[in-house]
Amino acid sequence: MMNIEQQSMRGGAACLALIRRDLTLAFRSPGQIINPMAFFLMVASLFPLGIAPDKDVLSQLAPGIIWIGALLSVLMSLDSLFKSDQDDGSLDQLLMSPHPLAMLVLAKVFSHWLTSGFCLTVMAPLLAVMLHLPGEGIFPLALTLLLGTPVLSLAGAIGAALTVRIQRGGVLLTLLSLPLYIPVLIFATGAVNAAAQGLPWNGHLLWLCVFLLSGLCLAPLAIAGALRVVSE
Amino acid sequence: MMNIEQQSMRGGAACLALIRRDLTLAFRSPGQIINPMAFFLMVASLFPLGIAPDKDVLSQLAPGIIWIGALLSVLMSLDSLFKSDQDDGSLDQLLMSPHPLAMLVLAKVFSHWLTSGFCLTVMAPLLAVMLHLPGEGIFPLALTLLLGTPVLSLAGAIGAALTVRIQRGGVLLTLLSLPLYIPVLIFATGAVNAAAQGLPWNGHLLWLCVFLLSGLCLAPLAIAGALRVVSE
Amino acid sequence: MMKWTFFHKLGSPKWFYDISGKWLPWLQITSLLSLVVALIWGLAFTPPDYLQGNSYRIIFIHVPASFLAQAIYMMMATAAAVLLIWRIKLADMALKVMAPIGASFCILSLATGAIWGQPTWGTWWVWDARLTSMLILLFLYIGIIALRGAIQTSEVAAKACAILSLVGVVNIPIIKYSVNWWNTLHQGATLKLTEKPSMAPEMLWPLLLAILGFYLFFTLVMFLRLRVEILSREKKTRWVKALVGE
Amino acid sequence: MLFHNLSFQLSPGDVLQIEGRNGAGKTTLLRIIAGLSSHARGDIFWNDLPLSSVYADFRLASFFLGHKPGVKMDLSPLENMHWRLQLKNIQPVESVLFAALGQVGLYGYEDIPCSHLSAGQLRRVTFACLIASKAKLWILDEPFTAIDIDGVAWLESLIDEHATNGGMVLITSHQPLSDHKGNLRKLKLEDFAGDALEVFDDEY
Amino acid sequence: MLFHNLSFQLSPGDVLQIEGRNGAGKTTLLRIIAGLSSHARGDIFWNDLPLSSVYADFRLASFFLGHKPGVKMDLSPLENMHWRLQLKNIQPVESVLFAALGQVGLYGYEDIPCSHLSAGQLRRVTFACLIASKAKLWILDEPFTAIDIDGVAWLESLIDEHATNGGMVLITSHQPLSDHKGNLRKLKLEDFAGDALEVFDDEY
Ligand code: HEM
Ligand SMILES: Nc1ncnc2c1ncn2[C@@H]1O[C@H](COP(=O)(O)OP(=O)(O)OP(=O)(O)O)[C@@H](O)[C@H]1O
Ligand SMILES: Nc1ncnc2c1ncn2[C@@H]1O[C@H](COP(=O)(O)OP(=O)(O)OP(=O)(O)O)[C@@H](O)[C@H]1O
Ligand SMILES: [Mg+2]
Ligand SMILES: [Mg+2]
Repeated sequence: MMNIEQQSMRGGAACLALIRRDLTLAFRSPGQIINPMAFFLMVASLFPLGIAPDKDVLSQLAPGIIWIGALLSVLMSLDSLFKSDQDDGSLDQLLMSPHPLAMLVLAKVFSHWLTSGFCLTVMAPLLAVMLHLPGEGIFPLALTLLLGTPVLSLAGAIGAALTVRIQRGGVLLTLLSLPLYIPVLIFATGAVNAAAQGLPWNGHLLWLCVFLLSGLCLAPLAIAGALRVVSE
Repeated sequence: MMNIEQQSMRGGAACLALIRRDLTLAFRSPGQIINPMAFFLMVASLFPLGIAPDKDVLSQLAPGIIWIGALLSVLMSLDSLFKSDQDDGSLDQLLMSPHPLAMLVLAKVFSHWLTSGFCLTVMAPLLAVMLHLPGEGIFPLALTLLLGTPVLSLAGAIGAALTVRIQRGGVLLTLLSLPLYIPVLIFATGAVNAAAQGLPWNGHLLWLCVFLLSGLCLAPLAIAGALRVVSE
Repeated sequence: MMKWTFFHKLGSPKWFYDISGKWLPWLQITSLLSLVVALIWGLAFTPPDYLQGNSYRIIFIHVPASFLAQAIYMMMATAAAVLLIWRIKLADMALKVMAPIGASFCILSLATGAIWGQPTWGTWWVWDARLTSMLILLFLYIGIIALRGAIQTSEVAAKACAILSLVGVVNIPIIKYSVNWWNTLHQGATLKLTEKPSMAPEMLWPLLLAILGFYLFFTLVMFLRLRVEILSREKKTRWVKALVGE
Repeated sequence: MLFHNLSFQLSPGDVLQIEGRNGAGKTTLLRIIAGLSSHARGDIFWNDLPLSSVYADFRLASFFLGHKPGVKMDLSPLENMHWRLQLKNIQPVESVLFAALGQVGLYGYEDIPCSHLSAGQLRRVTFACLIASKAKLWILDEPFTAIDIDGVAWLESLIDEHATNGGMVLITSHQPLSDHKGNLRKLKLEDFAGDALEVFDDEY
Repeated sequence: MLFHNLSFQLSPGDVLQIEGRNGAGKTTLLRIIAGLSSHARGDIFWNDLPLSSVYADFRLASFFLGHKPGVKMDLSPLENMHWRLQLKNIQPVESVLFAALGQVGLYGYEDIPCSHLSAGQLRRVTFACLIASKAKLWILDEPFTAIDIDGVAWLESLIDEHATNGGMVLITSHQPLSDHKGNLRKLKLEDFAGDALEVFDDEY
């Protein structure tokens, strides 16, 4: 106790260092950043191939395809969020840090979002054009992605933390995260569809904001708890 | 030289042992088997959620959705095909085996297919019914999956071998495998769509057979070569 | 015996550096000349198409770029085979420098095709077989470039890329014949070696010249890049030091 | 039950070596002490307070080195030290980092990705973190793994020095530790052994 | 260039210990000899034939133990031995496997998943494979890692015995090997050293 009060705790600096580390890692093995984007692009370009390439049908399906692509690619990239740290022993160091774990974890999730969800958001308009989404739908699509993908990262990180010690936890992660993802998917595609048809869509958007805020408050605690529990 | 001729080489036994090992591992951490299936199911059930749940539209999209789901889930499970062996040093033992590497690798790909592609094939009719695929399409769908998923495993394994030493090779694997996957996807969905519309579909099927045969002959060599090269 | 000395000569970076140095001026002149003549001829002096009006003139860029994008891939595959069989270092250098050039032509083909599609098909992009397979070819190029970037040890990267290039060859026939297999919007082949072209000769000749010009231009760029690559890889050898010291 | 009736106390200047054959539970014990594993029964105190109430304080003052080095393979030794120290609430100073890296024999390797280092060099990166962390309690699980002979001698003197400066060291090692200053104590886990296989009987 | 002008010959009954400080290139050398890494220049012969032409024969007669144990964590020691031996063209016989496991001190752990074993026990599983493999050439990269004192003595006698039975051993270790039978030779990598950091100059 005394020790802590003597030394001022530099929690913010630790978070920044963690974010810097994760971003450096991401840039150094650029696969990590391109991965979700390529997957996203892939899902979006596979669909027209597998399905009849009809412009009208495609433009109706576009919001769904794009959002499902984003959801899947975030989910895929989540698997290694804590596992890579666990494999090389860094997770032990994270757990041994005097700073609040929830804060550190939030930093990790933030850099994960920057390298996945944020990039997807930036890329989405391109895909929207490729899939013939009507012009009115493009801004709402980007906005829902901007609000929705952090929720995906936060919620998925809980699953990632719970499955960090499990050899091939991919499926469990999927199963655990999915129930939290489906509401986001429904509201987001609802908003885009409404906007594309010229209907009001701020109701849907409000819900996404609510999800985001509650995720920001609660998820870090859950993630930190899960990590402590699971590390035996 | 002399030594080999003295001792009869039990290459078949080695392959069987490898298949048994991989299947045992799969059953012991069942995630590995359930993972692709759950992902498959997920993709198939997210679509009706993200897209307008209209029965007619859905039945048109069904072959595409199912095949894309299968493709993605095989792709996802491929990442760990050689990487798990690399991480614990088993890959070195594989490379140090006196048996032909191409044969051993084929055994590994076979057990991968059994735990992914084959399970997906078995599951596909269920999804087909869920997505309202017309009855005439179900048998062709299963058949194309039966012929097509081994090609996915074989072609993807080349990418998996090339990226085995790369930290987060997931994206590269995707990028490398995709060009080889798309022809399979196009012919397979073509066959199912043709069958669902009552048109002849054996031409497409023949192409899938050609892919499968050439994959069986060439891919093991490419995989073995890639493993040897990449292990420096 | 004869054959072997020939190969070793070809494989020697120094030999190639010297020879290509002599070719460079010729390449520069011929490629520039043929490109300029073909483009001016094609863009200004050929009559407008009776169906498409003037928009078809992009053909003089689109078709050569498309041809080259595929041809470069085949050259890369050849280089890959040479590398794997004879372990010739020069083949790897060629493999390395050709990939980005091929990707550029691929992007050029896609871009010009998209621009052309707007007036003729009324859309930038359709998911038809030829277009998609061209996109896949771009993925292949990017995959090869990325694989090389991802593997640190250069010898390993070289062989890995060679294997990948060889495996990817299966896609070339698919691009080539996709138009015949699927009924698509995109035009079938009009330029065939076996048949008489169905194109009007006043369009055909500038097109052929443009294709030639693009090939020469590609050779020029490749030689330039290859020479730089040779210098950077052989920077420790005596002849490069002597060359730089000059 | 791996061990029972085990109890010990560590004061400044102490080096406690935990001994035991393979599978005796040394790693398990160290992880329990570091708060990384939950223990079935028993209490741990830090400055006379139950550990669970002063975790942050304890973590600030201790350094854990496990079987895995805790080093990111794609980062350079210098970058790795940066984040490790920041997590330990220490502002990294370039000169200190360089000094530490020089001390562990990684001079010249500061900016080379750790994936290019050998097994021993990788562990030396962790020792550089250890030196720069200025922690009071060192928890070292087989620190001599993959370290060459000169390195072992150097590490022993480092531990000695830390102890004489009032630090505490909890160490497991199969190699005998040379004890120059007389502050080495040993704890034989065999003396408190339960039955290791019993652990599994409980589960199956 | 890690080393140059390095050359040695191994005959039946030889134990060659490769010595060098951390990062000297011991692991690299062993991997090159095992055919797992490609070497820049130089030749390796097996039975007087160039290695590249008799790889299958060489692999049949040699056993490689690297830094990683090559053991599947989800399988039991027994199951792991099964596949390892089959890959080495040996038909596993239950009694032989049990004997080998008993010899390495894993009696009672035959059917426990390897993920529940300690670091040392995990490496002992590999030794059981080594014993049962009946290979002629052993290539051991720091085999004493994580092995307790009794284990080290046992392993040394095992190596001695293998050499006296006409086997060959190529070993790296930072611990001095005790040489009972007089068939131990040493190779100091430092004597052939190139500049390790030069490797990186080429790349960057
Ligand atoms: C992004 C869109 C497009 C792509 C990726 C594309 C791709 C290609 C490719 C790869 C070729 C070479 C064919 C071969 O090697 O046989 C080609 C040739 C050709 N393209 Fe396109 N194309 C696109 C759009 C268009 C459009 C909109 C038109 C005009 C209607 C067009 C007209 C042609 C013609 C006339 C040829 C020459 C065919 C021949 O003589 O073989 N393309 N294109
Ligand atoms: N995850 C686990 N689940 C169940 N039991 C385990 C687990 N990890 C280790 N054990 C068992 O606990 C015992 C002690 O393991 P521990 O790793 O603490 O040994 P150790 O003393 O560190 O041995 P070593 O010297 O080999 O490192 C072993 O018998 C092992 O079988
Ligand atoms: N993948 C790699 N790429 C480039 N250089 C490497 C790579 N792996 C190792 N090195 C370098 O090669 C040298 C020798 O490494 P090696 O692993 O052979 O050492 P070692 O003698 O086994 O050391 P240790 O005793 O620490 O295990 C080191 O200087 C290291 O930096
Ligand atoms: Mg231990
Ligand atoms: Mg080593």
